[in-house]
Amino acid sequence: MISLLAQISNGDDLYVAQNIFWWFFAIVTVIAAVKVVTTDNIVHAALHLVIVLAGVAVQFVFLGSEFAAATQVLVYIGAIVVLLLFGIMLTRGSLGDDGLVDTERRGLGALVALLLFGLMAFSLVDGFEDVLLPEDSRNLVEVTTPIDTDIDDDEFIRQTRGSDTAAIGDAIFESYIVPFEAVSVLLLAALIGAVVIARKE
Amino acid sequence: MSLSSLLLFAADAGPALPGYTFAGPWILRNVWLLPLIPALSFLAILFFGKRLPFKGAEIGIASVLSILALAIVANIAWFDHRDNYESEKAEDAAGLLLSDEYATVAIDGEPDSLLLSADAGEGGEAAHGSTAVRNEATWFQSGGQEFKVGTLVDGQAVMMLFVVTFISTLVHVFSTEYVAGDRRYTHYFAFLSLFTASMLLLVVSASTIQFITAWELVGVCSFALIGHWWEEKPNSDAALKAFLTNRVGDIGLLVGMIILFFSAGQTFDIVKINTMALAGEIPQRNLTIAALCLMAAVMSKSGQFILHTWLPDAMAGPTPVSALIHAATMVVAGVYMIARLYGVFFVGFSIEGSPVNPMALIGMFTLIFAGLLAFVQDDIKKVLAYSTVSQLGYMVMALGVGAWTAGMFHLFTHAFFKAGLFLGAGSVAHSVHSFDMKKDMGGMRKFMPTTYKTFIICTLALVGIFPFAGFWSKDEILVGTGGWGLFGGTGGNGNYTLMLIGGIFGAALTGAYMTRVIYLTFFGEFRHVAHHDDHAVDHGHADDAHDAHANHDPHEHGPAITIPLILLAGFATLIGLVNLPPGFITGNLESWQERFFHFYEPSAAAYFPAIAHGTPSYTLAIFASVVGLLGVGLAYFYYFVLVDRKSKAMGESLTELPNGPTSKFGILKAGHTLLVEKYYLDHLYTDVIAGGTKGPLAKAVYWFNQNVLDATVDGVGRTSVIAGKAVYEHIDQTVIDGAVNLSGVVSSETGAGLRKTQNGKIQQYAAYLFAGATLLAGVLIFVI
Amino acid sequence: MLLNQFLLLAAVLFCLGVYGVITRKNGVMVLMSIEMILNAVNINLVAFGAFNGTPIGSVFALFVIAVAAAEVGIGLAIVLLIYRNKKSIDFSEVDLLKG
Amino acid sequence: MISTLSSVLLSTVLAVEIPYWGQTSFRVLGGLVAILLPAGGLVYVYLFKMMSFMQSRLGPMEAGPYGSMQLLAEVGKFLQKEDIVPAKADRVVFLGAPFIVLLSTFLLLLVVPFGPDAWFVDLDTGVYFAMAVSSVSVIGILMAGWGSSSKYSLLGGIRAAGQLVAYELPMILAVVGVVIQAGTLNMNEIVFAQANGEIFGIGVIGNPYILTQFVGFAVFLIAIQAELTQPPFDMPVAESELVAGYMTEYSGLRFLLFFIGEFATAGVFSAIAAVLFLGGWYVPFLAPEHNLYNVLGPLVLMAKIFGVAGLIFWFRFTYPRFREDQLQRLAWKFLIPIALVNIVITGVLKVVF
Repeated sequence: MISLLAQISNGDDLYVAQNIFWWFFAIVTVIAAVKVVTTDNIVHAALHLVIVLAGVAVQFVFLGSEFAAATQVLVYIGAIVVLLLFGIMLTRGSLGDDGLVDTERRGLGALVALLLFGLMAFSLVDGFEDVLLPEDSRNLVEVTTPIDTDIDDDEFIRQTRGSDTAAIGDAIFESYIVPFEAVSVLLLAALIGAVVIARKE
Repeated sequence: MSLSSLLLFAADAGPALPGYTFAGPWILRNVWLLPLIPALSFLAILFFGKRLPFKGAEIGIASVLSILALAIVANIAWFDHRDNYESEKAEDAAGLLLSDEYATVAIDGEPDSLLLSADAGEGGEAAHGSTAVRNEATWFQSGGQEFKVGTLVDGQAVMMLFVVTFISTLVHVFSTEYVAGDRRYTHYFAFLSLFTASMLLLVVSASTIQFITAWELVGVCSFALIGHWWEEKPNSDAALKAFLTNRVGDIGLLVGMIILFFSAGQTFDIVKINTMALAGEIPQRNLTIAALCLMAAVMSKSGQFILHTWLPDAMAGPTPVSALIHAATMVVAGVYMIARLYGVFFVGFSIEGSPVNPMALIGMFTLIFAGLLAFVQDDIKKVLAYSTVSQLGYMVMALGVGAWTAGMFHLFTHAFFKAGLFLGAGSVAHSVHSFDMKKDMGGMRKFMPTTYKTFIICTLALVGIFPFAGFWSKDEILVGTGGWGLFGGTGGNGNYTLMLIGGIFGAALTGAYMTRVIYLTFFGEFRHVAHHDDHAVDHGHADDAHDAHANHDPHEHGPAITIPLILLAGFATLIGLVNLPPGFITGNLESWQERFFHFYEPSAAAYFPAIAHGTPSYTLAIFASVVGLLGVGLAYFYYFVLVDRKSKAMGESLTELPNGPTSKFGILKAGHTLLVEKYYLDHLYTDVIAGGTKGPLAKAVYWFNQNVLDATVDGVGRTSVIAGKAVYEHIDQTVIDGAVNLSGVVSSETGAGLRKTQNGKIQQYAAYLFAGATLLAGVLIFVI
Repeated sequence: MLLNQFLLLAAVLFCLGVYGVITRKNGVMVLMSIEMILNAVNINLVAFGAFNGTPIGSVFALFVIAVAAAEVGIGLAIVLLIYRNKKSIDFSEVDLLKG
Repeated sequence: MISTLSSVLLSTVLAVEIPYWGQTSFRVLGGLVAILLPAGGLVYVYLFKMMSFMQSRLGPMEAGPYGSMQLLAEVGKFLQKEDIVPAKADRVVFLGAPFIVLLSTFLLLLVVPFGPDAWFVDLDTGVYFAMAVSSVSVIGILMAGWGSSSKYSLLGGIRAAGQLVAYELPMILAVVGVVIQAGTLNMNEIVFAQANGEIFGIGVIGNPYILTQFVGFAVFLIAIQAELTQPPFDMPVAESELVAGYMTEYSGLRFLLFFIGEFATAGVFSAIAAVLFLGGWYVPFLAPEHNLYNVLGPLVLMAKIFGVAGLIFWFRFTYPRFREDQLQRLAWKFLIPIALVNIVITGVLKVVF
């Protein structure tokens, strides 16, 4: 709220529609996140987690990283949550509330979380008070059609938005090829490890 | 592609630094073929080997023959390049073959001062380039750092290419008969190929990271081959021991290479590291530490004292593999690394102008102590193994005293006669199904004349008898220690008198233990008794494969075994002549003398230190030979005269005198036991270092506690009792006791409280973790 | 838009995740809370990437997502193992480490 | 499609400035049309008519002339049924599930281009986005299976989820070949790449990727068949084993939603297949930049959709059901390796040529 007010009072460029939608999605995300950690029904928690993950994907879109957003949906919602739901359904048969899903440490948890948030919020507000994100730098890019066609009159030029996908691809496969390979090895190891751990004798 | 086009100078210009060029004969720019071919052969044998008529051996032999041919071509091309580099440059300058840009760089980049400084020591050698040929490509880049792979070909590289491929070829051929019928025949050849490929990759490496990769690959292959018959516990233990001991050194390698990487301005480039080290652009301190770390790697890989213990155990592998490991591949990797990064070692250890340095010292100790150990081994391969350790000591010592050429020349000659010895030992063992000289050999000269003759020749070479190969290289090492005035020598890089004495003493030792081996193996009477069952497994052969041998005398083998032996014996005889000292026999014929030095030492390169070369001296050569012969003579007297006479008297083939000197004199007996126990090094590692903390150390501490600390405490106690009584009555009871009780209560209550936090619930720990992190971050933000 | 909008939202998610990790008994729920923590970190990565105008933030967010997938796989396998041994996925019963 | 078309018409022909909300409502309208028209058409043409002829069923021929009103009759029937929620059901989850499935379909449609300028969203990550949102439907199905509080539903839900997750991989991998060849993820760019492409130097019909990516096309078709949980991949809803799988407890409007979802998804997947492999809205002999495509494109694409859907439904009506283990084996041991090999070969050829 402080930030929005600051933005308004500063009279900076206000993207009204964007901001309204941002607040809408942020509030939905936070409410769902609260439900994830408070609800007594484990399936509901997982479904709320879907909302949180989708909300984070929306944040990625706001930040102009479509590729990360799509990956978020593909991997988190399409795979991880499904895996979690599988885990739930395979280990618990009952429907409805699961009774005691929380420990007696609610107070401690709340205290730690609040302390942490207070500290983070203070340092963030202190550090990046009114820093604005740069405007979407992906301006329109002119793309001539790949191969010349029969049209003689004026060369057809379509406009498309510049892409972060290509930039991400370049970054991964040029500068960060070693982490990339490491991640692939990690995934393989995790695959084998999961099979070994979960396999019946 | 015809030979001439292989040798042709080709234009592939790139920016060149002093000391190397990106242009050169085709074969020298494309030596990556050499490691590639056996690597492909490895895969081919693994995938298709079992289905082929010769179970994959044919692929291995074909690949190794082809790379031998390539290596020979590379050597010829290198000779041409070495001698005609000046004219090549002239052609470049004329713009016949190269772009102008390259020509200028090549000429500007090689200032005359560099050439001259290298020439100063050896007086009159023509100012040839001996410029290394290089080829490289970017492997990958990460975080702004480019990782390059490439080949760096200079004299030492082409020399090693020839040695590795030649020995490997003979080992391949030898193996076809030696491991015939083995249950993992195909895998054996696959790993031989990979072993060769790894070593070749190591040889041509242009960057340290590539070097480390190849180094580790060599280690893996040796692990696989030493443990080839892993069904028996000792074999797999030996493989593990070799691997783990090498890991110890590899830490040194990694640390050293990382130090060099950062010291030389973040580069893996071997040439650049050397150049910077020599130009004084890297602090001396860094170089010394890096050289010490690398020395650890050399000690483990090249079996230097005290990390040599894996090498004799590694005899568990098949004998041809031992030959390959000891002659050409694994153990010389360490020596090769010193030679490759010689600038680092030269500056780091201040080799020039000093009387002693760690490398020379380690080498000298190794050569003497390993030589002593060779006396008490019954296993013929173990004697040879300790002999290798000893000879490696020579090489390391030579490099340590700055006699680069001598060290590499010894590596070169040693490869041939040691391979010959190992293959000869393998040939004998193949006949008697055992490696035990005392139990199962004796009198073999009658059964195996070819093996006997070649073994004798290789022994002569090893002992350093004129004119066999070992004589020349060993003499050159002794010369290189720095011209001891007594023998009239001059030059050298320092005044390494101690090393000279050690080297001469080592020669005597070598002569003595080799005489012992010869007597025990080839003379006396055949001692083989019919306990064939124990030994069939030593080979890893299926029993039925050797039933034919079981009950009759040993005999000579087929050509697959004898031809390599004969070839190696021939080389052991003649190869020393490639580095005749100036003026010896050849008079003033310069083109006949010091060919090895001429072609293989990178004498004019910017990445190589300007080392000085000693002048050979007849006195020294004769003295060293006499000392060596003295060792031979003593052993001869003991075995061929005393033991022989005694055994004839007793009517059985003895292996030592029943009550010889070691059982008579206490000191000798103790020494003997020390040697049998290998200086207790294995005990040091397994019992003291590993078991020490729980057993003896605890006892020692307990004793110390009881007798020293307690006594002190008691004494202090008694005196304080008197004082205490006084204090007790006045202060203690009231003030102190109260405080003590209070603190006791406090800590007990606190403990009881804190105990609850240790409840094993991970999430609670997580809560503490987050809370602690929050607090710390808070301190960081608000306070600091 | 303000950079802080995103960072504060991420902070909220992070703290809720921490709360979940501390309070939840059920193993799967703990895993979900960890996912929320990772997502909060991802928002930060992408936000700073956008702030600096480089794709590197997204690149590392992708790496985090991939690692998270591996982590959930292993985590669920462990939870299944606990379930098989204890017939429950209640983390408060897994306390053999107590002092 | 309709939206852009209309806006073009309105702004150029009628010179009307359309406000933002107007454009948005046009988009929603266009989306509904683009979902419902193919869905209804497919149901009518293939399910009612083609299947009846193939299997000699007499059903859909009474309502209206030649049974032409059958579709409306069916919809009417479902609408008047009671919307029952089982007593023990997890109410919210149960009620929400069909909408999640339908949401996935709508999101899929977003990135399909109907003409050079006729699209809902021209996403830079088009294909990738489509693959991502197609996985959302799994959540809906698991919700339905869980929320019904019935063992048939739960089993059906888990089966469906396992199947969908397994076949998502070959589907994505099959698409990668096309992406490599086109060099872009943007669906419209893929159409342009096909329209302007050449095969062996012949560019008359462009280069529909079915010619080079026929392996990918086959894998893609099999995978979407499984994604649609229809025969021969219909274990999740196999009536002889699980009554109706995850749909067992649904009735009335919500059952209809699942039903529409299934056929609409078939239509959208066909559209994606048509765009990726058959050249999308492009027809040969008419340059892809021609303005006519904004009107002609949707029709062309619709024709291609019906063509691909015809194949899909042909398989549906003629093949018997797989067993669960056969289904998984087909995915993991056959389709995925083939798709991977296809990727490798495509990559190599892309670099070579």
